[in-house]
Amino acid sequence: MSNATTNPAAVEVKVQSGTRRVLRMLWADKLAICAAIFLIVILLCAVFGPMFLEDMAANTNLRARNAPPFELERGFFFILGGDALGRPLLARIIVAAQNTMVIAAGAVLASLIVGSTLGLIAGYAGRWTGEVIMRLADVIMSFPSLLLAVIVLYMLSPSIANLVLVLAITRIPIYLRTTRAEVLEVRERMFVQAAKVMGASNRRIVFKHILPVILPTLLTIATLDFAFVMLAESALSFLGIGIQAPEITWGLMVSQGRQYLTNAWWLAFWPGLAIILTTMSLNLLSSWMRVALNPTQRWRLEIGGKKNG
Amino acid sequence: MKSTLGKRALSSFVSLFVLIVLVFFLSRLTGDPAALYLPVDASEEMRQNFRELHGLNDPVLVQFGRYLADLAQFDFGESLRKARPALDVVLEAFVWTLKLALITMTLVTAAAIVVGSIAAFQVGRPFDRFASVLSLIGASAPDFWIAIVGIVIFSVNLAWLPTSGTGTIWHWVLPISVLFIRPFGLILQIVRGSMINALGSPYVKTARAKGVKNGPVIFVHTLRNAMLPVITVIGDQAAALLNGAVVVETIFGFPGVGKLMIDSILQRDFNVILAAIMVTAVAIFIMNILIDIAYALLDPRIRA
Amino acid sequence: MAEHLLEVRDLSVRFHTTQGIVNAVNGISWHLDRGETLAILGESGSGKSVSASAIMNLIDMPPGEITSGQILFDGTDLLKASEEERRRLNGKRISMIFQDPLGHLNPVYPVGWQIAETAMAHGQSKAAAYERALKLMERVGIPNAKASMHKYPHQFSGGQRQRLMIAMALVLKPDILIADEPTTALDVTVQAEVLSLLEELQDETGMGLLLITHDLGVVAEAADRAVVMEGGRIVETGTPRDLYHNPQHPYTRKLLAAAPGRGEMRTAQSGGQPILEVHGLRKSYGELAALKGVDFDLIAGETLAVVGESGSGKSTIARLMLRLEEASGGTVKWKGEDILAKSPREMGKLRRQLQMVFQDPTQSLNPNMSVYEIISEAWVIHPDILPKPKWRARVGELLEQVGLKAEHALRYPHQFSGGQRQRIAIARALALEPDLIICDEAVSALDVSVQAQVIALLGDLRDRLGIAFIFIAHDLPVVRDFADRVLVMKQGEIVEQGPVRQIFDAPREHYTRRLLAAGLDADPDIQADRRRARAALETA
Amino acid sequence: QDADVTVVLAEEPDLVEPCMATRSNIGRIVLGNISETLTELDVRGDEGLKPRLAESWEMVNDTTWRFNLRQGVSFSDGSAFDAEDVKHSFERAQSDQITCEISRYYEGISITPKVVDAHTIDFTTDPAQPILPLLLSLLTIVPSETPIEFTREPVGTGPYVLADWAPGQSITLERRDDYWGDAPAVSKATYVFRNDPSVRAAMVATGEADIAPSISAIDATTEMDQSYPNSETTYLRIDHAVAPLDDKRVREALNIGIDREAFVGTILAEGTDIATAINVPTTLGWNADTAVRGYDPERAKALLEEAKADGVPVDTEILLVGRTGNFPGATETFEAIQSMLSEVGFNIRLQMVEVAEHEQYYSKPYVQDQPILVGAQHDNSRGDPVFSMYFKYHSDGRQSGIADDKADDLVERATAATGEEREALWSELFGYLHDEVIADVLLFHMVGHARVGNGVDYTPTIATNSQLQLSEIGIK
Ligand SMILES: Nc1ncnc2c1ncn2[C@@H]1O[C@H](COP(=O)(O)OP(=O)(O)OP(=O)(O)O)[C@@H](O)[C@H]1O
Ligand SMILES: Nc1ncnc2c1ncn2[C@@H]1O[C@H](COP(=O)(O)OP(=O)(O)OP(=O)(O)O)[C@@H](O)[C@H]1O
Ligand SMILES: [Mg+2]
Ligand SMILES: [Mg+2]
Repeated sequence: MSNATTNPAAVEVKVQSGTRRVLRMLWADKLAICAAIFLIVILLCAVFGPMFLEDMAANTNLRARNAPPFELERGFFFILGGDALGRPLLARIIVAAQNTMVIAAGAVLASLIVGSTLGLIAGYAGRWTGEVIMRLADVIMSFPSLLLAVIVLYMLSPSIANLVLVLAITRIPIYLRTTRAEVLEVRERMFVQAAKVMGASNRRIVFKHILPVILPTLLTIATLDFAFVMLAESALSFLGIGIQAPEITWGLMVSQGRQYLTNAWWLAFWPGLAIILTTMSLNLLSSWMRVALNPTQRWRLEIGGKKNG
Repeated sequence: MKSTLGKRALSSFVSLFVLIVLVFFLSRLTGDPAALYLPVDASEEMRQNFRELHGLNDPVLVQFGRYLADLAQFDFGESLRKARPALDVVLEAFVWTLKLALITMTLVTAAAIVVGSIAAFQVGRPFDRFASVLSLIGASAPDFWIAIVGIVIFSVNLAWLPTSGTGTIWHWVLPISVLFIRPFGLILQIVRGSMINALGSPYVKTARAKGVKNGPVIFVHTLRNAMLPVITVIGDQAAALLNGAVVVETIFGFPGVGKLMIDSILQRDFNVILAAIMVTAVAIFIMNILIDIAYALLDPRIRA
Repeated sequence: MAEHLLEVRDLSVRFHTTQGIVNAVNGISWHLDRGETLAILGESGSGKSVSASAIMNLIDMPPGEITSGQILFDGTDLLKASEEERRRLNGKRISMIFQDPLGHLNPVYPVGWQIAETAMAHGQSKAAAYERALKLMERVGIPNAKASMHKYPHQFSGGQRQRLMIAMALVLKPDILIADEPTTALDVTVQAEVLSLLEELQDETGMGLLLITHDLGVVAEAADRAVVMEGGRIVETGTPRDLYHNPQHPYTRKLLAAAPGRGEMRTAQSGGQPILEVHGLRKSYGELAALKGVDFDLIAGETLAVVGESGSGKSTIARLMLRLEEASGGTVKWKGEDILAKSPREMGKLRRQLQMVFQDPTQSLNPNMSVYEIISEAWVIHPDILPKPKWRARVGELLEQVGLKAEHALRYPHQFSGGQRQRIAIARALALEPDLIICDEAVSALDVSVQAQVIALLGDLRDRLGIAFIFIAHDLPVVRDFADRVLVMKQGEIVEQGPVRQIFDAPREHYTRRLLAAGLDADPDIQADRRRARAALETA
Repeated sequence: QDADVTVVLAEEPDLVEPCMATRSNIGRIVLGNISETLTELDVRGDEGLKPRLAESWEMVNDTTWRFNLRQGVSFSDGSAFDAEDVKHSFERAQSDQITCEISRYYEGISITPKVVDAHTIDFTTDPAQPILPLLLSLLTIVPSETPIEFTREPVGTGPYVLADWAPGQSITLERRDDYWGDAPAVSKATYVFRNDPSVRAAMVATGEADIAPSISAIDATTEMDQSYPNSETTYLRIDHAVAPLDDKRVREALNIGIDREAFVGTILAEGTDIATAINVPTTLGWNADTAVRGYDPERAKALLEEAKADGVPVDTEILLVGRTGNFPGATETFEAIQSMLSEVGFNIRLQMVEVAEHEQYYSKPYVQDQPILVGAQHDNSRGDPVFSMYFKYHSDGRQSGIADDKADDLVERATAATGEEREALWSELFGYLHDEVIADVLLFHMVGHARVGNGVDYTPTIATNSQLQLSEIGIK
């Protein structure tokens, strides 16, 4: 076979259709499928929830106050119980999905993008730039996030955009430091030098060769940060700095339910569960992505159920 | 090595200064401490008097100059509320925080590394699934929720542990357990992911060809290669703890720097805020330097 | 029936991939006795390394799968033994030298520790283990062994790393040593030393040696018996002499016919403006002066071979010229401009003209990119070379040219054998159509038939497109066939340079002569004569 | 018998300074325990003002009050108590070297203490100060040697002495042997501080603490729990200067648009009273004739229509500002109010803010760019409206939403009056504000909840928020 010079035209290099392959790989991991479906549901809630359920979620009814869950006589949306003002928890959770997702996704994405970009620069650019960026990260890291929140939200008013800003700033260092640390190692690898020899621009080396190696780690952090951001947002609300009633987020619902923890557990439990499930779904999906993106691991998904996948 | 450390210390000092400037000017934009300190029905005269006493009437630049001059003599000023030197107040609290952070991070690091590594070694098997799900729940559950449920179960119902406070070793069990959960979940995930990658490397095969046992293959050969991101995240979590574990301190009545900082921020007790930030910042800077040293120790290729 | 020390019966291994199942090994059987050396020869990608991994229990299952067979060691079937039992054998009774040393050394531990660990893992004391490690490092010829124990893998040259791997495998004097291309990156003198070291050990301990190689010379020099593999099957078995003089299978015949070093030597072009002028190039790593000021020129379309001792600075020249490391001094003029003084941006423009094939193919291929992406990246970076619609076809063409198949384009590097990876690296360099290619041991991991094909390809490119080559190699027959001029290096200095004829026919320096004498010939009879001659030279 | 008690409080005091004892977190520890006052308001019975360090007092003339001091009293540092100490305590509290909180009660009056003899002291006031003895129930007495700076080692004549203060953890008081009065049952009291109400409740339940003076109503479900009116009044302050709130019909609509009954026993604890005045009913001059405005959404809508027809911009967005954590269930309360008011046609936006920001809205100068309702609580357990009225309703009051000549006049006259006249004037003012001016939206007189362990005997009172005398605790 070795020196049989086949007609090049005869050997078509075929590439499978991308989406179909992805879907097949997704199908191979049943947990990831569940996670994806759950996230899609959440996303739909976030987009359409406020449109349809806003009024119901705001409708107080002190007679249904702290109505226990799993009773249907007040209607389907009371299946998870009612809150302290007798508003149906299910409807509130659905409506709150929007703010929650906007804040969490906004903050996580912003910090992920800014942090990892700065980290790539700090790791790959010259000593000086790197040093300045790193010390900047130190400053952010030791600037108490609460103070930052007070400052920004006091001076700029507590809007969602400002909240995202605050949360994003405080999360930048983790991405920055992680990225830089990994870049320092990955840039020494031979394939990076090979790319350099080919004349690849720094940008290309950084984004095409270094970033994919680091990305899985960043994704893992980001998905867990989702939960962190939601809870941090709730802590800010609790102190009176963040998003405030009558706006709702899951975090705010959790913090409002805090005082009823021993008497009406469902007030804090369901929104808390929503946070946990979302985080978990994201994490399962990112685990899946880790495997799917890594050629040496991908077989786990490709050979499907055949061999202990 | 020594000279890089020196340079590093110097640049950290510069960032510390930047931090002070930022905090000093920004925090002064967030409201009048006199309005908060004095009762609502206090007269304007009393407010003036209060501002006078604490030098809050001078132009901000003058205040800043004075602050720096005092700082040069390690004088952080008096707390506006407590009639005590701000630094004393902060150091007292910081000792508690430091203890809490050290104990927690030690436990977390050890546990997350062991469990995460084993999970990575057994990807997809029950141990891995179980550890992942449990840690994820932990990492995304509200901490006050865990704290209060913990108190209800272990203190009120079972009466095994004191509800809160300090004193005996038993008082530390609940707070540390609560603090443990989130970083444990996070670090475990990072360890696991990083280890899965590293376990696919050829040098792992070499180790196995040498007849090295699974234990050392995981914990000696692979772990060290997988540690870079892990250390970073450990640092991040430790920094968060050094900045104070607000929820735990509040609920369990732990006199740490987190609650002090929150109270001071809400009360605009500037001197305490600044002193607290300085103290925690120095701790965090030192920790970051240690982390950078750890990078270099771990991976000879990034030793410059 | 006679008990063999190690017997492989009807072994089959396959891998699951996106493109379907790859049958890497198909029902092979062979055996190895105490004190014997069995060479496995064969085509690159024919399953040599995979079958060795199967013996060591190193195949990832899944995606790999052993579909049939037995591996009998001392009468017990290893495939049925427990993990723990196999672990106890590994390193102590059976050990292995891997094909690709950089990846297989742990980057974060000092090499001394890594060598000593084998002993420690099997219960020896630390002191004893380190002592043994030191002794072995000296024996495999690591310079300054005591200090080198504390160095890290990236601080060694390719050949040095390979010797470290060898030392690591020998620590516990195993009963069986599986050596996967143990000498590919070694210069001939060291190669000879290593081979004689293995031989000595065999005499001492009765070790059985499984020698996987594509180098017919090595087979002729060291093997008692040999098997020839092609496409996952054994096609022929016999003594080296039988195989050499009386090959049965067409593949064996093809292999022998392709053995290098018999062709006409090239006459160096004379005159012509040099496109590359290297002057006083120096590099030191701390105390160590790796390169002590070298000068040479290169004329367009010329092939300059760099040969010499392992660790003499050959790869360092390449790295400095390409600005992968900063030189400590000297100039490198490319078409009249000093490369070393260029800004990164200017350098980026130049890079297209200067390409390199790295010594360690595994590490130089991005594991996250498919072969198609790896090769076509050249055109992404330099879009003017080829319009996008033609990329697919061109990738296929390049792969065929280096002896791979077009459908390999969708696989990822880890799914290839060592030699296959090296060819991917070559294809990548060719994709850019540069003016100069630096080949750092670019063909050393290829079996002779593929090697011949690749060399022919490179020669063709040289003749058609006027590409110049700097050809770093230790394989003298190849150099003899391919080079115009030769540059001999030793300890960071050029000891001799001249046209290939002059170096091969009338070497001036003692070192060069020794080098030539250490070269191995594919003919076992000639090889036997050479051994005698070498012994004489040594005593002289 | 073990007579140690542990009291768990919500927040640790920054200081344990006698002259700051009107601040409730300090007062609970200091007042009546470490430091004593000349007079004392009876909150358990109806004796009114009782003697403490003063045995008796009388009005010498219009502007002079004379106090006869108790003899044989000594401070915890051993020195004897005499008139000089009283004089020094007063001057120290007034000094501008420190910002003593007590001094604000003497604001606007010039008071000169004059030592007559060791056990007699005269206070001369300008203008006449009819309630000086009541005002002096706030003045904690310290020895004349006390420097004019905040002290961390308070010395007083009370039955207890500060034995230990571990900042952040606990404060310990120990019983004095040489106290002039009856020796209390409790020999040692430890104060610990827990922010979370459910933790405080749990501590008493587990026996780690004996008294938790304030726990959440939600947790107050056991035998050990007692409720008490805590003298806090919740209300919405209206700034009358901004349209449409300058219209009386609109203010009335605000008042009748809220279903106050619905809150009691749901979001707010059972026992919460609906308020018609800023002060609790036990306050002097409280007007029993002012009636609660019933919930009448229909009428509220009609009123708004009417106002609208007259060109009042009733559609303007009104900002309702609440403070997070102001009281348990604050957020829910304001959310419900917002939804009730929206129901009757108001355009209300709710904004919950933290303390400092709340302060911006609460005190003058007010934010003027939009009509604002500020939800707040007021606390006056001193028995006399004077501590409230000027600030809340006088045109110059720092937190007054109204500028009404008649109200100003009534406040000024009542402040200067004594006896029945004073009571009548206050009463008139209460009625006028509620019925005629409709000054604000009065909501509730709140109740607090205390959890008292089985080992001790303690009944919380209306003053428990600001004062917790250990001598009132019995050991079972
Ligand atoms: N993980 C894998 N997935 C798919 N195919 C694989 C994998 N590992 C090896 N192969 C294939 O198995 C075949 C045998 O590989 P092996 O490494 O044994 O070759 P070799 O004989 O050692 O070649 P060389 O001399 O080039 O090292 C090759 O065709 C290779 O592409
Ligand atoms: N990063 C480094 N740090 C310290 N020493 C180094 C480093 N890289 C290379 N060296 C040393 O420099 C010398 C020359 O290395 P180089 O890789 O050029 O050898 P080489 O001639 O290519 O040998 P080989 O044929 O074995 O690949 C060696 O002795 C090696 O140990
Ligand atoms: Mg191989
Ligand atoms: Mg080399």
